[in-house]
Amino acid sequence: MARIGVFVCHCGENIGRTVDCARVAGEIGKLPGVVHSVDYKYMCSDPGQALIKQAIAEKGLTGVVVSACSPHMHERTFRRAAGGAGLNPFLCEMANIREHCSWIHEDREAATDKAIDLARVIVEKVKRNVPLETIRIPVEKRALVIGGGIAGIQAALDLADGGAEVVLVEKEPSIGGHMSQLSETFPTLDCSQCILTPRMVEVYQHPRIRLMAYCEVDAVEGYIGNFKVTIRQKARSVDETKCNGCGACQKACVVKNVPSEFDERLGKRTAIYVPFPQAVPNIPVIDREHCAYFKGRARGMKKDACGKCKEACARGAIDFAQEDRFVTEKVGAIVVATGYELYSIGKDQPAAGLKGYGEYGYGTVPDVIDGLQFERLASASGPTAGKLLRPSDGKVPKKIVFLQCVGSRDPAKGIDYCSKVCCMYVAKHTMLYRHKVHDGEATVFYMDVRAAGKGYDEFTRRAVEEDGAVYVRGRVSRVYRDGDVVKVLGFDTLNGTPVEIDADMVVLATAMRPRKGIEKLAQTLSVSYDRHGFINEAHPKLRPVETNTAGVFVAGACQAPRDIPDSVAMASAAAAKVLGLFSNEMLEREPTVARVDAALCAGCFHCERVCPYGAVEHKEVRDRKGNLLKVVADVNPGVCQGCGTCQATCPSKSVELMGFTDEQIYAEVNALAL
Amino acid sequence: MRVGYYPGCSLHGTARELDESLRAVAPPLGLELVEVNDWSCCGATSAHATSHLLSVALPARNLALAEEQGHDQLLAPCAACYNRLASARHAVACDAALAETIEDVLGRPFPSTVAPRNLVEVLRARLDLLRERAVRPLTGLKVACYYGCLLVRPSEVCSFDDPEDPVSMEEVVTATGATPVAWRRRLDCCGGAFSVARTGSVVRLSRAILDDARSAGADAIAVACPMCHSNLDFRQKALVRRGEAELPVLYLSELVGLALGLDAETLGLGRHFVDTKALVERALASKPGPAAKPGPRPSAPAAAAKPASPAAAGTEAV
Amino acid sequence: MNATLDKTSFEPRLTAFVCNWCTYTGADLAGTSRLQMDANVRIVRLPCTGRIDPLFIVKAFERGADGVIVSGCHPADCHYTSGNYHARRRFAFFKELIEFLGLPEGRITFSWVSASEGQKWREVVNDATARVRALGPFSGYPGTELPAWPAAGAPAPNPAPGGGGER
Amino acid sequence: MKELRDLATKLLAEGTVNVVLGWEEGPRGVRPAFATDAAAAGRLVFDPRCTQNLVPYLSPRRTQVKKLGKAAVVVKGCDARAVAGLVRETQLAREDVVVIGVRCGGVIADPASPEPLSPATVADRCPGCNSREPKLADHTVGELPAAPPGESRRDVRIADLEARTADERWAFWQDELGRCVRCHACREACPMCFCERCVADKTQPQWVDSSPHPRGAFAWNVTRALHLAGRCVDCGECERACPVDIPLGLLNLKLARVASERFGYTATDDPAVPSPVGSFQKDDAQEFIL
Repeated sequence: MARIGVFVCHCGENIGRTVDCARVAGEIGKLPGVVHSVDYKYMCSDPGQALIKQAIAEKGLTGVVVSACSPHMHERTFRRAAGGAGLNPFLCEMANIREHCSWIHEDREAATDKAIDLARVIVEKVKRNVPLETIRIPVEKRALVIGGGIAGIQAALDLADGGAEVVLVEKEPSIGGHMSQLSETFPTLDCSQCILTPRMVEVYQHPRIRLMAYCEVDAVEGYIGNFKVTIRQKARSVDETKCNGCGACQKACVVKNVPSEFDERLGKRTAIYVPFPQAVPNIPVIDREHCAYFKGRARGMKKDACGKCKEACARGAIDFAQEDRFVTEKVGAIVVATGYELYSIGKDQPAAGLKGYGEYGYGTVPDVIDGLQFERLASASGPTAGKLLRPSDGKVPKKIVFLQCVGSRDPAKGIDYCSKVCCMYVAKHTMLYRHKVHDGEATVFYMDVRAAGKGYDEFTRRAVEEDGAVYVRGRVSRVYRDGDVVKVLGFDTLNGTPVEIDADMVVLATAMRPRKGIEKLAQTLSVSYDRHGFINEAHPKLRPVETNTAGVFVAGACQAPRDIPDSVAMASAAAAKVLGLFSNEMLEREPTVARVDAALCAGCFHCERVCPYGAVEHKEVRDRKGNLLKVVADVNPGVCQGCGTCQATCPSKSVELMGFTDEQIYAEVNALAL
Repeated sequence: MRVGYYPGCSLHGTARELDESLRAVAPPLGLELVEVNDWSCCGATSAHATSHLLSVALPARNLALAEEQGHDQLLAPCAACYNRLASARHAVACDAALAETIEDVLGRPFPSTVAPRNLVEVLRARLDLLRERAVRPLTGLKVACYYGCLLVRPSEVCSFDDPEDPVSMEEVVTATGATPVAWRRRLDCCGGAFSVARTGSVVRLSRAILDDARSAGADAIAVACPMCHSNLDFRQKALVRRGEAELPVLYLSELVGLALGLDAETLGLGRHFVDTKALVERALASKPGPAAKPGPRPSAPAAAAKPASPAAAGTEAV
Repeated sequence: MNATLDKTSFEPRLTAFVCNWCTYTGADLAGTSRLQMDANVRIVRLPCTGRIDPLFIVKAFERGADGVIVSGCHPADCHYTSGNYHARRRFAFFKELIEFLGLPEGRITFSWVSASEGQKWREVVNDATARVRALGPFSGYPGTELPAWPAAGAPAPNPAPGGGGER
Repeated sequence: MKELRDLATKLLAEGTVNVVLGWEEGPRGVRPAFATDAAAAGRLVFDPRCTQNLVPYLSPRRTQVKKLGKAAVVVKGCDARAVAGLVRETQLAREDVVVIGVRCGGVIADPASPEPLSPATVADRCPGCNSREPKLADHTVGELPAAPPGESRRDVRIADLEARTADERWAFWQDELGRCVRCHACREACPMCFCERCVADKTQPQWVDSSPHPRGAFAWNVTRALHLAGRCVDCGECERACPVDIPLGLLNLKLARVASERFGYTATDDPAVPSPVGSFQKDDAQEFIL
């Protein structure tokens, strides 16, 4: 027999003024199973809580109902009090007769009637509550950081400095990301490599960071605190343990004309290469697509077509037979920092719904380049050693036209968002250009100049006022080669006149998009992403670096277009969140999770399809002899967040959400019967 | 394939060669053109300048007729007609109140199920047949494909190709064996209906187009609009400067017809102001292409062999 | 609109199934803002609209409710990311079905009320109450006249926690 | 017919399957056959009397059938959707069943009736059927017969009901559903009702009253229709099984229309097409939500 104690709170005058608390306590006291029913001025006060503890001890209560304010206010308080008296905390519930009753009604009789109803509903629920144990999950205090750009580097360093072990996975041969390609950075014009390379080295040398370059995340299992990650180590064809990065192999390589990815195809590299001299780790990779040895192999040649690098390597580090290897790492948290790539300008688009700007001549007119290519042209480590020379004939361009919002903010092209960084880097480009070509003319076509940020607007003003960039508000309709010049046809919407410019070079500030393949990674991690592929944060304002999957965090431009300061701030925030998680030995979770009755489950897996968290797993049911009887659903309590969508979807009600079971709700509805 | 055919006023007047050439190329391309009974003017350039309702109601009427006569698509070879039909359909689709008004005005239901198609779109959809039956590929002929302003814009109405960088005409020209040239003014305005009212503007605009096509090395300009054709062909005497050679301006269907082995007369090539004879002779001189094999159209080789006679192909086609 | 205006008028009883994170919190906000509203609605708190089974609504009517309110987070606001999207499909089927079965319009109110929409919650409550009051008691619901359970104030005696349903 | 029998015989002889589920001549018209040998395979028939959907026998809960071993099943186009439904909801692995499709020209509503197929006897779902040749089949036999005769009255009946006032509809359905005796034959005949324990049989708590008074009957029929929303394969078995002739098909059809109009889903024999249960679009219509 249930022994329920009911405690009706006056909340000073807050409830008592409108609700006759004594009558509530009296009426509820008549209910079967209620052995104790009292009212008191302030239930949340110490004496109030003492009343509860005393009653539990003296009357042997099996459930407690506190009829007071909203459970959002004090459920924790009263559950703790009940727990303190030896009652399972989840046998204590609240009836909300303040926010939902006394504060919103004036008629004392009606309000009191309603308060009685509300209390009775919860009494009937509590009669069917069962003791629940808080779920405790051990935490693996290692973190996985995916992506070795500036966001990933920052997150890894903050985590490692905070005492956590870190596995940093980068799919390129070197960490550094796009930031390592930049010449100088806004709004201070400090050299990108100068501020980045020390951090890259720090990552390499940090005792708590395991750097895994040229690797990719292949599979992720598990849940917060307990992820098991399978990482693919792509074959470098170079033994990392033997190589000392002397570079002799690259000098010996016979293939020297591979377009360099790092130089955005404006420069060349060898088939065995490190992406750039400051690469970390400084260990080369053989590009098997271009390597003469592997091409010979692919053609079926018996003799080795080449082996110059192997001959040149004094340490015998070249290993043509190397294959992809798989490594498993156990981690407690994951930071996704896969960054961005530039929108494709031409006809070939990576995703349905995106359209290019064929009319801008990118890819057909050599002197039409994108922003990252301009960075390489302006970079001291770039293909022109920092001299600004145009790709077609190597002449110094005297007139450059910059086009902003190529792709961005253009729903007709499939991208309606603002890429955020282009206004700033275009202003930077005009300045870099003028600093290198003093008589150069820079013209910028823009829609708006969005320079919100510390020192940002001042920076764009400087481009105009000190470095003489001409800003034309309007769009460009066509860019084509006309003899020696690149013709730009546009429209000045402030003057209302067409503009025609004979430029030497055109730079397109193309939109930022998430990295190719991010959808697959997001699915692997079961985090959600928007229609562009950007990872969704758990809450746009209050939980900006968490995802909807507990234990998976996000930093940098894979969440939305971000500049360097934003990415770094996000990375540090994500690291702080992970360190906060790691500060617990065990994770405590509310036990309001779903449980499957394997005997009743028919295995239709509608629950799996509706679960927002991927918490539903498949479980085999076997008889004593080990014969497979059926495969049923099983909820992983570490992953389940307790929404209960599975239960409402389950046709046979074979899954129950603890704390909100069908019996409890049935009893609540029943208690409202006339 | 059976397609509703809406010639519009031009194709019965100044653009007869477009009508003739289109009717000639239709059978070999597997098209059955069924002229919509009782069609009326689409309103063209004048209606939308005077009454929005009229500019929607006139095309809507023709679409409704096509619907009643069992068509699901309606070919309007004139770019202006196509644009009006498509615009009207779009306007009605976006505005429920207007849709009701239009049904009142028409006195008949307008379910708007008929899709307007333009010349380029229809030809592009038959590329496989064209390649197969192009017995006289126009190898070596350099063609500037001129879209004008009405064919691909506005993009939400004419969604069949990229509004700023279309490729469909080039695809058709490539299928005829000719080579499309890269040039810039393929989407510029020729001056359109201001031909008479502001001839000076038209001359300036059309001359720029002509100059650009010529400097790109084109032997001919391909068009898909009677208005463009009129400005570039009929006015060309006024456009060219002393000593400059004239540039033949052909309807896309005429080029397709030549490639299919049809003769010049059938295609209406004699109706042009700029002489097309040299161009035609060049085309006829080209060797029968690899596609000239015994196929479903036995008259084709005969046409290629005896180009001067009124070819069986032409007769059969009309 | 105001329950206290006419004491003699029929006072309907409405059961509200709401999600914990948006509507329940929005109703809390209505309370903290002291927004006065009709006293005819009894809230049953659930974690998410995704947890709300049409059977709850059927049962509420069987037990004599004159009207039902279902409310949760707006699309894209779900605390659990997508529970409300699944609920929306379920409710769409249910709503169309009961409409086809002829259940009087206005007995069931579906709404999205966010945690910040205390004002909207008041409107939902008052409007739903007014609609149901105008419709009168839902005595036409099959079986409501059957004495299968005790009258109000003395619900089914249910001895043990974790015990069965009524009986 | 010979083609079907030869195929069944061959499948059995080769050992590809242990049993072929089909139809055979019985004392009162055709009946389900579980052919395990050549003799039985030689008795298989297919004609317009083969109204019954045999796919419910493939439910993993039908242990007697399961014991017979690997099965081949003869399906009409409509039945094939049920196979797809079971595959979609992991009740059946596609490779565990051999599907023999029969090209169908419509079946008669009452298979026990001696009348031939005619506009008067045709099952209501057949006229206008667009899946007379199953796509989900390992083998397809027979020539495609002429299209089913007559016209379907289902659309008219739904339109007629929708045109009435809510009160009239309420009265209509209270009358129809009031006849329900809670025999659950509709459930047993349904290929998609494969739960281990139906929610209607759940007693703690008892969501659906078990007695056949109007309250339980209403709750049961609402629940049945909802649980099949977006899952019903439109094979007509529930309505055929109903001993008191409740037009259950109308409820199913109504919800099938909702699935189609709101969620773009139509019952299909392609198991790869996800059902609207368990999926959503962010912009699903929500005009009914304030």
